[in-house]
Amino acid sequence: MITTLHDAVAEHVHNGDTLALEGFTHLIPHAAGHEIIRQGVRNLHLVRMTPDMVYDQLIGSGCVTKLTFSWGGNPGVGSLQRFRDAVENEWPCTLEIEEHSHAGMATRYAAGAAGLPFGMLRGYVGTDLPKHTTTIKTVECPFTGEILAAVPALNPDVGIIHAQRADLVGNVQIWGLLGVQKEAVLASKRSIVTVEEIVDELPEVAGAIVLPSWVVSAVCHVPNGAHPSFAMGFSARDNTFYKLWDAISKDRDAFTAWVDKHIMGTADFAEYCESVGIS
Amino acid sequence: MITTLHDAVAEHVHNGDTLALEGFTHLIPHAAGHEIIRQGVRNLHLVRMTPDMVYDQLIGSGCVTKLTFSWGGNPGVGSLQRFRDAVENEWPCTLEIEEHSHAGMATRYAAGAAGLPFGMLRGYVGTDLPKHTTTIKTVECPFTGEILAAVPALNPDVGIIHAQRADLVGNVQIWGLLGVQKEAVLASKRSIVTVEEIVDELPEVAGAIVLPSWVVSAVCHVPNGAHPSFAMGFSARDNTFYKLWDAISKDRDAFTAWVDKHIMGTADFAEYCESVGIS
Amino acid sequence: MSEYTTDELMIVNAARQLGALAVAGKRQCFVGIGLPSTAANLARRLYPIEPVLIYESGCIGSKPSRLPLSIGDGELAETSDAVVSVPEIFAYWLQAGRIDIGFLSGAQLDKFANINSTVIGSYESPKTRLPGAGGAPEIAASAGAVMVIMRQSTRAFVERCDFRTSIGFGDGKGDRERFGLRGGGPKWVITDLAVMEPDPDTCELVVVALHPRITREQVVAATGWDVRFADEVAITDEPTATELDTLRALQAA
Amino acid sequence: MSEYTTDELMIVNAARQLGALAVAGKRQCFVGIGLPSTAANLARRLYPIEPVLIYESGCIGSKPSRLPLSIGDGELAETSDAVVSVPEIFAYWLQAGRIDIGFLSGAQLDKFANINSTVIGSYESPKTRLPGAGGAPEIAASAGAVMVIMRQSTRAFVERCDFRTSIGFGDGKGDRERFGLRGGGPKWVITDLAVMEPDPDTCELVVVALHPRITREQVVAATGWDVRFADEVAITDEPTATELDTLRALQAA
Repeated sequence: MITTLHDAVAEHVHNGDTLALEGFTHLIPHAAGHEIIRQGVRNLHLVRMTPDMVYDQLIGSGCVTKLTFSWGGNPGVGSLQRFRDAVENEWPCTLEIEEHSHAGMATRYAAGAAGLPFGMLRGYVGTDLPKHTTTIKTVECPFTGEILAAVPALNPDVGIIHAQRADLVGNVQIWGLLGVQKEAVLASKRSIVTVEEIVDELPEVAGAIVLPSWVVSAVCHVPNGAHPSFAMGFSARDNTFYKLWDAISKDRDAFTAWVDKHIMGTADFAEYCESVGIS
Repeated sequence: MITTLHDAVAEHVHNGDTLALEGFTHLIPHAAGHEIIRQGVRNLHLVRMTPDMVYDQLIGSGCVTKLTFSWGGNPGVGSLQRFRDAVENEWPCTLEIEEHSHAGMATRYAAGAAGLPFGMLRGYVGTDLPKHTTTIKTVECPFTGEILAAVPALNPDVGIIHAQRADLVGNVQIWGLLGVQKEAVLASKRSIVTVEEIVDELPEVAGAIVLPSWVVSAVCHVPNGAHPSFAMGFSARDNTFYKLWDAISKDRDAFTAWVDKHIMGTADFAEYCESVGIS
Repeated sequence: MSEYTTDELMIVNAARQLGALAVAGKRQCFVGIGLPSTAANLARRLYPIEPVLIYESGCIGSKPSRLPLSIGDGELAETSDAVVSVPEIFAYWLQAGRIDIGFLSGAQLDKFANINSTVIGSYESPKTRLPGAGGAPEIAASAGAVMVIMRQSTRAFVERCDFRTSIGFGDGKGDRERFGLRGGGPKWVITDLAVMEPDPDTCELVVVALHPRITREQVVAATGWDVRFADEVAITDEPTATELDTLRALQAA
Repeated sequence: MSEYTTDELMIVNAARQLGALAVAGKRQCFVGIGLPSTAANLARRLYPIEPVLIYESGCIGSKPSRLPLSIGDGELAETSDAVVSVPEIFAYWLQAGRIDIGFLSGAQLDKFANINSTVIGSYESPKTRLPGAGGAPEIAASAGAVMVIMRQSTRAFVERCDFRTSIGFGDGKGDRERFGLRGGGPKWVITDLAVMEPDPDTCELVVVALHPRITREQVVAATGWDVRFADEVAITDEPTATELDTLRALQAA
């Protein structure tokens, strides 16, 4: 249950898996993404509403052959350079993309969490997305005859999130912006949660939800494991680092050198933090 | 926005309306139900997952011609006597019933809150419910071909709930067992919320949700307005009163005498409390 | 051996089964109020690995110090690992297949373990109007396995339910598969006289154990169908002093 | 009259519109990050009745003291009336029709106010891969009305979008109705040169106002279609010192 991030990734993440490292600007599991790069996992199908820096790193490192997403950018900064290079120039390899809207992706996760084969929404109508995305169909309301958009449930092999706390049993506590993380964990066959701290007992926190230990496969103690994203109550978003990433990721060699030095060249997230100079 | 329960009911509840007074053993809006009886509203279509004492009172008082529900009993005690008398003997009038399961009703409220015409679930299969309930149909998954149960959205004219707190603006705070109250309010065209207290600003409470004032039509200050149900943080469930109700409601005359004396014979909930001797 | 009631006997035997299941890793138990809740809370107190109690009111991992009168007692929310909305408990937790054991009771049970909690008599003009379905139909459909606890009588244990509120095995073997139900269906029916399990070949409930000093004749007399007995019918253990003391303390609390 | 940039001019004019809408009772505003968020937060500070800011990260009624760099900045959650999950914000709040104003921007806008934020060039081999749809398609479909804020240029204001990420009026009048969209669609396009609104008869965007000292020639030169002007073209008011000081203080915070 409670283990190291190295062992959790080694046990649960395999070549060819479909992974959802979720986080909606808040609580993005960067440390887990780095460990997946370190362990050289390949042919991954990554799923995420808002692929950002850590997905850029996984894509640029050649771990990813397919991406299912709804918004791929560097929030508040601009483009996701490695993602763009993969789509525009197939570097370092061809990246198949399956593109949805946020509402559609959220509906797909919720359907997956609920054990339904699909979800429906008022969406996509009049847009060009259905022309290019085969996982957008329609369903008719048996009562009103209305036509709604239908999207298939998402059920990743592994759901990976970062949270504030876990107790010794492995119950996970999350508060602040919750994004779609609960659904991502519940929709996935296996799940890994990195946490800021592990405590004897979870204190009450306003706005917090708890994921019982029995829906989580592994809990790993990784302080600041969301950096440069943040964990409300523990850290602030490192906006400077996001801006810095734009420069690092623009150039293939600069990117590769950065990954070699700071991720491949470090044993774990603690060493990574020293290496990039964050406390 | 913030008004008396008398005025809120007079303005928002009309003969022939579809009403959902929701509450899942916790936070049941008894005071609001009493005010509806006092104002002599008729031909109501009542909707609720768990119709209990207050629906028994509304039915026995002749306010109700249709009930849509999934479990009608006196929790922990037994039958709902007035409900049974209406169904078995059409007293005081014929009561049409539309019967679902909890999962189906919850799905219907959620669809209503989400602005969808219907909701779907894995349910009802192999039961006799679809033979008698016309609002249970099926829908086919356009991706897997699986057949799922489909139920129409619930969109009551008025959603009525009891909550712990509101602020001066009318933002409503609810914690503890949340039941389906949020969905009931969001699915309804209008809504009335009775609260234990009105404060300048809502303090943070673990496990609390907030309904913004702009999705609520009226907020009424009615301390203990859920009695004999309870409001976590303010009162405990009055189990004795639930047991007592069984005796009162068993006999038509005893029931009518009770309603005449304690509800029709009182001006508001405060007088009712004195009349029945609850603090 | 101390004195005990047949209800205590029934509850203790249900708790033993839940305890054995928890030890075997089947911990998540979706419990209705009344006998199921009492037995589940007894099991929590008696066995090294506690069942995880899940109530339809949205309580996950409840650890009540006293028995709740209703599924919504404050005690349940205050002692839970998590409290979620009612739509969520049914969609994300029950429907998604996270429940190992659905623990039900009812007014009528038939020989294929279908349950009636809707009406006695016809639906249109019922002799007795019962509370209705509640969460039972989807618990019976989706839980990994279902345990039923009911007092046995010819009125309650019938050839065919007046109304099928929750499906057991329908009209017999193969129906659950035909209906595409994901849950395993009823595995144990525990009464105040005996323990029944579905026959692997027919899915008809057969008596696999009798409680101490209960005769086959008593069971036959209390069953509304021509009840069959397994080749080997066990006798359940006497309730121990610990089991009875714990149960009584729980009910007194 | 103080100096100001064209971006400030654009933001101030958008804030004025939001302020007028809030006073008219259209308060619930679903805002994207960047220009929309800046204008919406400026309006919150300038007008007696504040717009209610709703962000797709699940924040309802946010009152940030400084401009968020991302829709997920902690500041947004900490200052909100309510924080809900992402599935909920789209299903219960946007899709259900609780949003008065959807406030969008994009990389391309065409003459029927359709927006492209997906690709420049072909989808299969794009010249430029943009971030993608995000929440925009459903905001454009479901919001009561849509306001667009974009810097005007022939690259951005095109005859037809390379990719239709979010629908305005499709191929013209009647398309929204044909598609069964519940929202009212784009009502205002505010640029650094002018204000455009859909022609009631054709739904094509026409210039209804010019910013101070901007000529029609400048607008024509910055528009990729044969842009038309309303019979009466107004001139927007100069930004006031209060508007500019408030905006600058907001951006400096």
